[in-house]
Amino acid sequence: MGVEYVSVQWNRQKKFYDAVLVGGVAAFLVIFSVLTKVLFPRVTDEIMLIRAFGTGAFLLLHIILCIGPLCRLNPQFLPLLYNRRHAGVTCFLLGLIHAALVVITYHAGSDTNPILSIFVSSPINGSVSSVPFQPFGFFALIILFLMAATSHDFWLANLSAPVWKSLHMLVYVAYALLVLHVTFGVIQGEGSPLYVGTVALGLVTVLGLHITAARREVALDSESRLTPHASRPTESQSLVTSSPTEDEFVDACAVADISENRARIVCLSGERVAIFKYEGKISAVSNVCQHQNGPLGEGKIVSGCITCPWHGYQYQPDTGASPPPFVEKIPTFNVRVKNGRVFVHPKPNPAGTRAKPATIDGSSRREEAHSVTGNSESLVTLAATKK
Amino acid sequence: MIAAAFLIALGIYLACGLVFALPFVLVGAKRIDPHAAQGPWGFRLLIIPGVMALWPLLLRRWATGVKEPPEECNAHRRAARKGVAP
Amino acid sequence: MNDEFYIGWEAKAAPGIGKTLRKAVVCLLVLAVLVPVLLAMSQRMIGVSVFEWGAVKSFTGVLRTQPYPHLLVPRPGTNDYHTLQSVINSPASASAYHLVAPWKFGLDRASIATFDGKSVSLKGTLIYRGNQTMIEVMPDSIRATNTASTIGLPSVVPLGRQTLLGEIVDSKCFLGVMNPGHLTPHRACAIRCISGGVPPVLLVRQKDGPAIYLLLVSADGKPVNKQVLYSRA
Amino acid sequence: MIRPLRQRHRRVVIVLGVILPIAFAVGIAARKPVPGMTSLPKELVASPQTFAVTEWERTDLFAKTPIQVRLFRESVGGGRFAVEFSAAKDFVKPDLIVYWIAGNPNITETLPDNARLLGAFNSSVALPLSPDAASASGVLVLYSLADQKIVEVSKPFALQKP
Repeated sequence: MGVEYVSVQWNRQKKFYDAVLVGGVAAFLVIFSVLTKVLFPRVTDEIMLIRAFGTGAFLLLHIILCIGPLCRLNPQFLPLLYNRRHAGVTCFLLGLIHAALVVITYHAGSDTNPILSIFVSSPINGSVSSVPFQPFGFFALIILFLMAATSHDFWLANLSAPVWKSLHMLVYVAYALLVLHVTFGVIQGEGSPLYVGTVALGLVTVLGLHITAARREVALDSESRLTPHASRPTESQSLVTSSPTEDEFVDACAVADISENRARIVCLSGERVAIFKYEGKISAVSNVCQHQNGPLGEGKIVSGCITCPWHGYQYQPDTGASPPPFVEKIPTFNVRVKNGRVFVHPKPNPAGTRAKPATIDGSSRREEAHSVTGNSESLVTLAATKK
Repeated sequence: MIAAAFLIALGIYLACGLVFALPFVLVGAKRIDPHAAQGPWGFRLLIIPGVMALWPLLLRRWATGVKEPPEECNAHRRAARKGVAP
Repeated sequence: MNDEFYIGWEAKAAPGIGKTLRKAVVCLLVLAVLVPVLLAMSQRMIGVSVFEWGAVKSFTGVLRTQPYPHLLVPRPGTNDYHTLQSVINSPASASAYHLVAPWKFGLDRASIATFDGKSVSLKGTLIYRGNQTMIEVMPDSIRATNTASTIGLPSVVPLGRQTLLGEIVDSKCFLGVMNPGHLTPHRACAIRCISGGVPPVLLVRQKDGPAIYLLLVSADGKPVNKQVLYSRA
Repeated sequence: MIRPLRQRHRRVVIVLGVILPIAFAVGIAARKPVPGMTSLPKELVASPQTFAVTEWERTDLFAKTPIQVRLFRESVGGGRFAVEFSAAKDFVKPDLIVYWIAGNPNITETLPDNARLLGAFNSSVALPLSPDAASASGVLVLYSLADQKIVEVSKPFALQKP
C-alpha cells in the first residue's frame, strides 16, 4: 500500500499458488465433463457444464473456508492463506459461469424475463421438498460478487481492514445459502446417497474445523485472563483483562515467557497486544496488522521488523511504522522490564509513535536466570517433599 | 411483483455505478487515494466492478474532498486518539 | 522448537513449511480428481433422449391442432391386424409427432388453425425419447400440400376413471431438449415451458417396463397448460 | 482480526453450526422418491401377455446394433408367433417401427411393398406376427419413420424349425 497499486503484485509464491489453483480447477472441470460424457453420452452439454461448474465452485468454497481455521490450528498451513483471494475470485467466476448457463438454459427464451424467472418460476406450494432453491444461489452469487469485486488492496485501504473483513465475513451467509441451494436443488433430484454423503461430509468438515478453531481462540483468551496478576479484581473497564498496577503499568508476562524474535499476546484496552523480544529488548505493539488485520503477535521479527504471518507486512517494533517506502502504521505501547517481568501501559500511543524499547538489562537477565534456577530448585524441593 | 421491483432497482443501481465508474477510475480514484495516481490499466479495470457496487460511498468521499483513505477503527486506535500515554 | 516462518513474498518457503505445503497440494489435487469422478459416476437423472440441434429435416403428414398441435404421419406397409382382439393391440396406421415452437413455446394454435386437418409439409428439428417423437417446427415453414388428407381420426376408446401416479413434465425438454430434464433441478424450466404452451405430459414410470406418456387435456379435449400451472401439486 | 470481529465470527460459527445441519437434515428428509407405479391399471395395459412360450432368444440377428430378439408362441407347438426386442439402453432412433418381410429380399433404401407393419419398436413389448409368416422364412426390418430411413435389416430366419 505504500507503493502504487498494480493489478496483481506477482511473485514466485503467488505464481505457484495460481498454477496449482488453475490446474486443480481445470482438472476438476475436465474430469467431470469427460466422465459424464463417456458414461452418459446423451447428456445435454449445457447441463453437464452447469453441473461441472456448480460442483467445482462448491468444492472450491469448501477448501477456501477450511484454510482459515486450518491456519489457526497449525501455522504451517499459512501458505494456503497467502493468496486466498485469488481462490475466492476463481470461486466467484465458476459460480458466475454456472449461473449464466443456468439462466440461458432454464430461463431464457421464455415468456418471462430470464432473471425475473429465477424468482417467479419456482412457486412456493407449502411442500418442503419444493422450497425454491434458485433464489438461494442468486443471493449467494451476489455476496461472492461483492467479495470478488472488493478483493483488490485498493478496497482494503479505502474501506479499512475491519470494514473489509466484516464485508468478507458474509462468506458464511453465502456458504449457508449455497448449502440450502444444493440441498433443495440438485439433491432433491439426484437420489444417489453419494451426493448426500459428499455434502454432509463437506458440512461436517467446514463446521468442525471452525468450531474447533473458535474454541481454541476462546481458550487462548481465557488463558490470558487466568494469569495470576489478572485474577485481581478488575477496573470498570471490562475489556482490560489485565488490571493496571499502581503506576498504571500492567504486569503482562515474564521476559522468559517470550521466545527470541517472537511475541506473547495479552489483551489490553479491548484488543490484543503483541509483546516482542528481540536483540535484548522488549517492544509492544497493537496486535492488529493495518493491511488485513492479521495477528502480528503470531508473526516474527525478520531483518529487524515485525512481520505479519498473513501477507508479510512489516513494522519496526519500536515505532510501529512500516519501513519506507511503505506507510502503514500501528499503535505502540510503552513497556518496562522489572525483575524479569514485562509491564505494559494499557494506553496505546497513536499509530507510528516511537515507544522506547525496554532493555532486558543484566539484572533482569540475571533474575531471569535466577527465576529459572529458582524454578528448578523448587522442583528439587518438590521432588524432595515427595520423597 | 416484489421481485420485479427489486430487480429493476438493482439494475438501476448498477447502471448508475457503471456511469460513475468511468470518471472515477480515470480521475476520482487518485483524488481520494494518492496511491492510485499511477495505477496501470489492469488495476483500473479490476476495481470497476467494486466501484459499480459501492459507488455511493466513493461518490461521497470524492464530493467531500477526502484526500486519504480512512484510518481503520479499532479499540487501540480509538484509545490512542483520546490522549497521549505517559 | 521449530521456528520456521512463512513469508509469501520471499522466493522460497522454509524447508519444513515447504514439505507441509507439498503434502497439502497433493491432497488438494487428489480432491480435484476424486470428487468429480465420484460425483459424475453417481449421477442418476440422465436418460436416453436426443435433440438433433442444428439438423433441420422435412416432414409431411396431416396437421392436427387439437388438443395440442401434432403431425400424423402414415406408416408405410400393409397392416392387416384389424382382426386382432382390440384396437389398442393393433399397430396404429400412423405415427403422431408433437409439434412445438423454438425456445420455451408451444406452436400458436391460432396461427396454424387454417392447416387443421390438411396435408402439410414442414421443416423442423427432431426431438425423441423412447417411442415419443416431437418436432421443433421452424417458424413459418408449414406449407399445405396438394395431397388430400387420407388419415382418419383415431377412434376414441374410453378407459374409465383411473388414478395414476407420475410426474408432470414439459414434454419438449423431457423428450430431449434437456437431459436431464425432470425433477426439482428442472422445475423452473418446466414451469416456463408449460406457461409458454409446450404440451404438459404426465410421465408414469413403471417398476418394470417402459414409462408411459399421457398428454394432459381437459374433459372436452382442450389444452390445460394454465390449469397445470395453477394446480401447483 | 480485531476482537469484535473475532467475537462476531464465533457467534456466526455457532449459529451456522446449529442451523445448517438442521436445514440440511430437513431437506434430505423431505426428499420425495421419483414418482412411479408398480403396475398400471389393467385398462391401460396395451397387450395382455398371451405369448407364454419362449421359442428362442438370439443376439446375432442384427449385425450393427446389439439387439436381443426373443421369439414367443401362444402355446407349445401351436398358435401365433410374436417377437420381442431388448436393445442396449443407449439405443434410440426417431419413431422406430418394425416390419416383417417374407423371403430373403434385397433391401436397399426403401421399404418393399410386401413389408408388413408389426408395430413400434419398444423394448419388452411383444409384437405379434401374422399367421402366414409362420410358414416361410423372412427378415425383420427396423425403420425410422421420422428419418424415413432403414436402420437395420436382420439376417433371414425361419420361425419354425424345418
